[in-house]
Amino acid sequence: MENAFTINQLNLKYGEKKALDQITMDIPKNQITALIGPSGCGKSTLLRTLNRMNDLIDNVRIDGDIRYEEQDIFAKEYDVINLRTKVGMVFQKPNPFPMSIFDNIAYGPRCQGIKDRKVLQEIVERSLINAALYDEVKDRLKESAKELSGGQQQRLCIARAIAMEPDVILMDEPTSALDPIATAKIEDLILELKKKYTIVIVTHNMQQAARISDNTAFLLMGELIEYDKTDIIFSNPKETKTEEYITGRFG
Amino acid sequence: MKSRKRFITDKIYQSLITLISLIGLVILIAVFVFVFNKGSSLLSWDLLTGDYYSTVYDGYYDSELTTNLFVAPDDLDSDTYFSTRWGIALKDDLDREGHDYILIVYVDTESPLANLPDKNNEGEMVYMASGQSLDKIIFSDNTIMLSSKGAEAAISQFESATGIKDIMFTTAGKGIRGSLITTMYLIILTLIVALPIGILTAIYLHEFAPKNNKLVNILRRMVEMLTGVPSIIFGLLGAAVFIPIVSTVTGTEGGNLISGSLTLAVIILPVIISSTEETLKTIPDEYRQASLALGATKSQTTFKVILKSSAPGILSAVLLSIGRIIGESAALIYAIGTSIKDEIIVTERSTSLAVHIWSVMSGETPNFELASAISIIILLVVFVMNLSVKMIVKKISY
Amino acid sequence: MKFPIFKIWDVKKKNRFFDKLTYTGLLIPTILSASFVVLIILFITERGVAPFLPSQYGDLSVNFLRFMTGTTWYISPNIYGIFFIVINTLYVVFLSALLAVPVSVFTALFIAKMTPKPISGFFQTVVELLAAIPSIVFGVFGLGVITDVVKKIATVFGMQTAGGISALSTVLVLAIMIMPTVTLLSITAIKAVNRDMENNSLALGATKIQTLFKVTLVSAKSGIFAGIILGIGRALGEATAVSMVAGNAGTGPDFNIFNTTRTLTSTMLLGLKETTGLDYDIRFSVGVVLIIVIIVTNLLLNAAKKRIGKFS
Amino acid sequence: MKKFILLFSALTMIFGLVSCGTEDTTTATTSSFDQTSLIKVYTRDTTSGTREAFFKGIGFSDAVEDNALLVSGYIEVDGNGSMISSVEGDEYGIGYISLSSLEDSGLTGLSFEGVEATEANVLNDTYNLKRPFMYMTRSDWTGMETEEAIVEAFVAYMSTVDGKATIANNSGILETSTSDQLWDDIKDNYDVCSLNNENVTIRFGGSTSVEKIAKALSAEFSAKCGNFIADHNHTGSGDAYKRVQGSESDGANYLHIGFASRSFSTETEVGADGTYGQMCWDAVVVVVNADNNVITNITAEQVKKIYAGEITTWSQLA
Repeated sequence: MENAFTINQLNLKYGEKKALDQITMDIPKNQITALIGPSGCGKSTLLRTLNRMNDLIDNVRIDGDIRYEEQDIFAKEYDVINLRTKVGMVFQKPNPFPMSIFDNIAYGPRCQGIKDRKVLQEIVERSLINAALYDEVKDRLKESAKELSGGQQQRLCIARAIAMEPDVILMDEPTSALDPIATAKIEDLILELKKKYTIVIVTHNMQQAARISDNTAFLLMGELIEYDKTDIIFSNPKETKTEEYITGRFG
Repeated sequence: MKSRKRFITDKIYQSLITLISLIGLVILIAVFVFVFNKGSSLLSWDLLTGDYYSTVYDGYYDSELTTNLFVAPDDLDSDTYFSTRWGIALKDDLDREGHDYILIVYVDTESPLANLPDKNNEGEMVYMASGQSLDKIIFSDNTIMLSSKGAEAAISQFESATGIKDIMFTTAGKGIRGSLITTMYLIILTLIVALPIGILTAIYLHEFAPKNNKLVNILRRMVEMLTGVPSIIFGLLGAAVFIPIVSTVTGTEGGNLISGSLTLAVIILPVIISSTEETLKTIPDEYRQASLALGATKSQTTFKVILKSSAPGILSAVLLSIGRIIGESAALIYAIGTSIKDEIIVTERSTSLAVHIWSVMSGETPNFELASAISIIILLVVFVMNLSVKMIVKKISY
Repeated sequence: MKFPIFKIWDVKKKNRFFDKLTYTGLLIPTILSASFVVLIILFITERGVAPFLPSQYGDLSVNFLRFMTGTTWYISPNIYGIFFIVINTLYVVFLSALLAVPVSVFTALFIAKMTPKPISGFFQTVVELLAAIPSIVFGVFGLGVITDVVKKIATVFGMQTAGGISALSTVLVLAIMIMPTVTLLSITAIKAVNRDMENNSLALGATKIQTLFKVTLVSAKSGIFAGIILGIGRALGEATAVSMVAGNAGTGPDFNIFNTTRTLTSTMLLGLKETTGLDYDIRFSVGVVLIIVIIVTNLLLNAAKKRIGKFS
Repeated sequence: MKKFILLFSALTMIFGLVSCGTEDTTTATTSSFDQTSLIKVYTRDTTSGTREAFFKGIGFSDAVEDNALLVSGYIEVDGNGSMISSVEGDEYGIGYISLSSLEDSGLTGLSFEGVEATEANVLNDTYNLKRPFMYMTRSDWTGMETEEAIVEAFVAYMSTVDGKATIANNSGILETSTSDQLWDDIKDNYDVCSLNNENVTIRFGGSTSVEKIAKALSAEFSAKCGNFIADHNHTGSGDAYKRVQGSESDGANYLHIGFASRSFSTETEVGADGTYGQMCWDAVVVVVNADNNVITNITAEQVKKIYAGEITTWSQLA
């Protein structure tokens, strides 16, 4: 099986505070990998390291390496913009730009210099269809994205991410701000997307991890405690800490 | 017992504070009452659109006067005098700067004065009409009518006159159109200069500048220092730097619209920078992250997402700046000068509404009416600008 | 299945180039904005020094020592002594602060603590609008209303004024003009006071007014003082309105509030007809002195503020 | 209830303030004039041309620019109009106004050194509280031939019936005679006025006191002389000679014609022959309240002593 990411001995510090400690793991292609753990365990940090969004924070020090498609993403000559076009991201809170639905999705391609209205139209439609949102919004593409419901906004953000034709989509607790019905829709969508994309998802919701992911990694205090097939983690974890967490004894 | 005393002192203090805080309201209303009281009678469309300098008309009348007697219109006031021979009604009045003059109240359409041959351009005509001012007449017997002798004397001279060698009358003048246009030019030119510089500076300081960098901190401090500089000092800057620069480039002399706008641009720069930066602060980081995660570069993120979202803040900066520009006087007295003009050329002298007030107030007899009329305009603009900014700020909620 | 791959490489190069360009491009306006302070100091000083140089004005040139210590100022025959003007300016500004500060602090208390939302909102708007009234309008108001009031006050005290044009009128106009500044900053300072502290005081049996004066104001005093410093800075630099009501006193210092006075700013504006010559350039010297007075006052007041802050 | 009280107190304060501003200052005058009362001295501010003429006329030139020399408790007013209303409302007041506004003022104009203030007495040189309004043109016209011709015509216009009427209309005092010519009679001598002069700027300047007359003259003469542009920059009598023929005549502020509200100095402001002359006279008259029955005549020495504070009560003049 091919890997999308190979993470090796990754350490990350915010100033003096250690956030990730000696993480080593592989993230396989075209599968869903879930990162779970209590708040502050470093799972979001790990996710954001994968497309180098942590660059935006001051005082971050990273050592160890992450290879994406065999290339070291921390290498000096490595093009971070290129990385981010390949590795898309969906955030915890739906965050559409204050523009129309169309402009939101066309934003990424436009930044890459696509100006042809027809091409853009096609990209927007395809992305919306792939994000299972097209039928709901096809008549109001010119309206503000802010007027959509929370679940729709999140699917719009997913559509915006897949408009870039990424290989990987990182999802940072994408359903934590949504109601159960909207959550179910997003989960269906994620399972659908798995066919084309590698997905890494951070989630607080263990049922969600169990339902949708192929692999699950359990992090605690910046350390990777256990990483295995999802059914193994949830049915027969090797570590007691994992078991305690999964059975709800702490966290 | 003690608690009762405390209760009373409490009440006294409370009413004292309430009373004192009314002072602000009282002053605001007093300013309004005063300005409207003095100026509203003068405020009219004519004032806004009229020339400051009067046009002088110079005519004569050497034909036979018909013996027909004109009939005075019914609606003349008691202090208006009518000439039945010439069909004209006159009245003593004060002009917009408070000087005596003879106002032409009515000219009969059949009156010979309504249609006079132009004294200086053969074949052309000059037309006397109501609203003009009558200055001087030399009748055919070389008697002279002077406006300083008043309307009643003028009419009695008219009644005995048979012809006119020279009659001079003028349009009302003292209008503020020129200063109004100058002010608009100033607003536009100033914003054209200051907006890009201010917005870009704010963007650099908030989005791009490395944090905790000494040089950046110094730059920031220098920009902030501009806020504490009094406007008259900016005027000196205009006089010492901008006027010479513009003069060298355009070959003109003295203050002009460009030097004025450049000076104003420096004055409003801190307003624009701080207002833009304030909005940039309110824009959630999620926008920046979402855009970067989509592979946009930092400049794409800034100009396509951030700048768009900060439009309301920039709009309030623009509105506040307009208020500031229209009310600025001390700096402009130096940077553009006090000469009132009708024809506005950007490289020449002219003056803004606020400085127009300064001009009419610093003469030998201050003219409260005109000053108040202009003040009404300025106050209205400033207040509308400030209140809209308040509304915009209320509306921004991310 | 996937869309045609974008011609990513070209665009990338372009994007990166523009990104670099933006970084440097944004530095230029920033440096420009920052440079104006330097320009002001440099060029105004250059012009302001000229009147003292015999090389520029020959026999007319002004003796610097006399300029700094002089107690008379005439445009003709070129007697320029700025000492009394500085004293008059500080005196007038001090008095106006004395008037404005209590009014501002009380108004701020009223708005921030003593009224329900709609009324306090209304009063805050009133104060903000007062702050927005341009100086020239206050000048017209001052000359039309305040001088009349002052004339009457003078009669009550058996004094005469030059038609109301006097130091007192100047003080009143300045007080009105700095009142909004001090009020608005005081409101911010008072609103920032920790509510628990006030509730504690109330719980200990203090009345609301006692709490306001003994707890709220004491905790907010540093912020209020910052407002006062800003207000005094404004007052020192205020020009148009002041020149309209200050009069044109040629000698001083004069501490009688019913006499005419002369401030630094009124000196710079009054009788301004020329744009060349000694009488024009000397106004730049006054400008330099004004800048120095403002900076020194600011430094002193800030030092005072630090001492006040220490005990809170 | 509380709101009503608030509103009410606000309104009373406002009306208090506004009524203060507009209330008439006139106090009811009683018929008996108390001679032992102090004289209330009114003066114009130091920038006033009338003040300059007054103090120079009474031989108190030092006081033109220096209020410190005046009696303590003097009152400064800012215009002819406010001088009139001040002395009108103060029965023990004394002031000075321009002769042209005496007639309508309701004040008593005092004779000066025994001579009544009339236009005739100004012109026959017996009334001495007066000053001449002078003009001076350039002597060096190199490179400005059109301007020279227009200014020459302008000077001629000032002594025509037309020009004199305008000067008189703006309160200049001058003698008219039946031999004065109309502009119509002489305009053929000035060819330049039949041309279109819309692009020619004539620069006027000098005394601010003469500004009103000069502007009135230039405005109407422009209509009669090809619509030249009149640029007025009046900065004081001292600049008239300086900018026309003196040290600044080639500088940026040069003038084509300058005006002075006093005679040119025979030592420092000597213009070339034929380049200067007098336009008219201006007279100042000392005024007292109409109820004042103490004096009708005053001497220069008395006025000076009053303004210097050496004479302080009306009885000292009786």
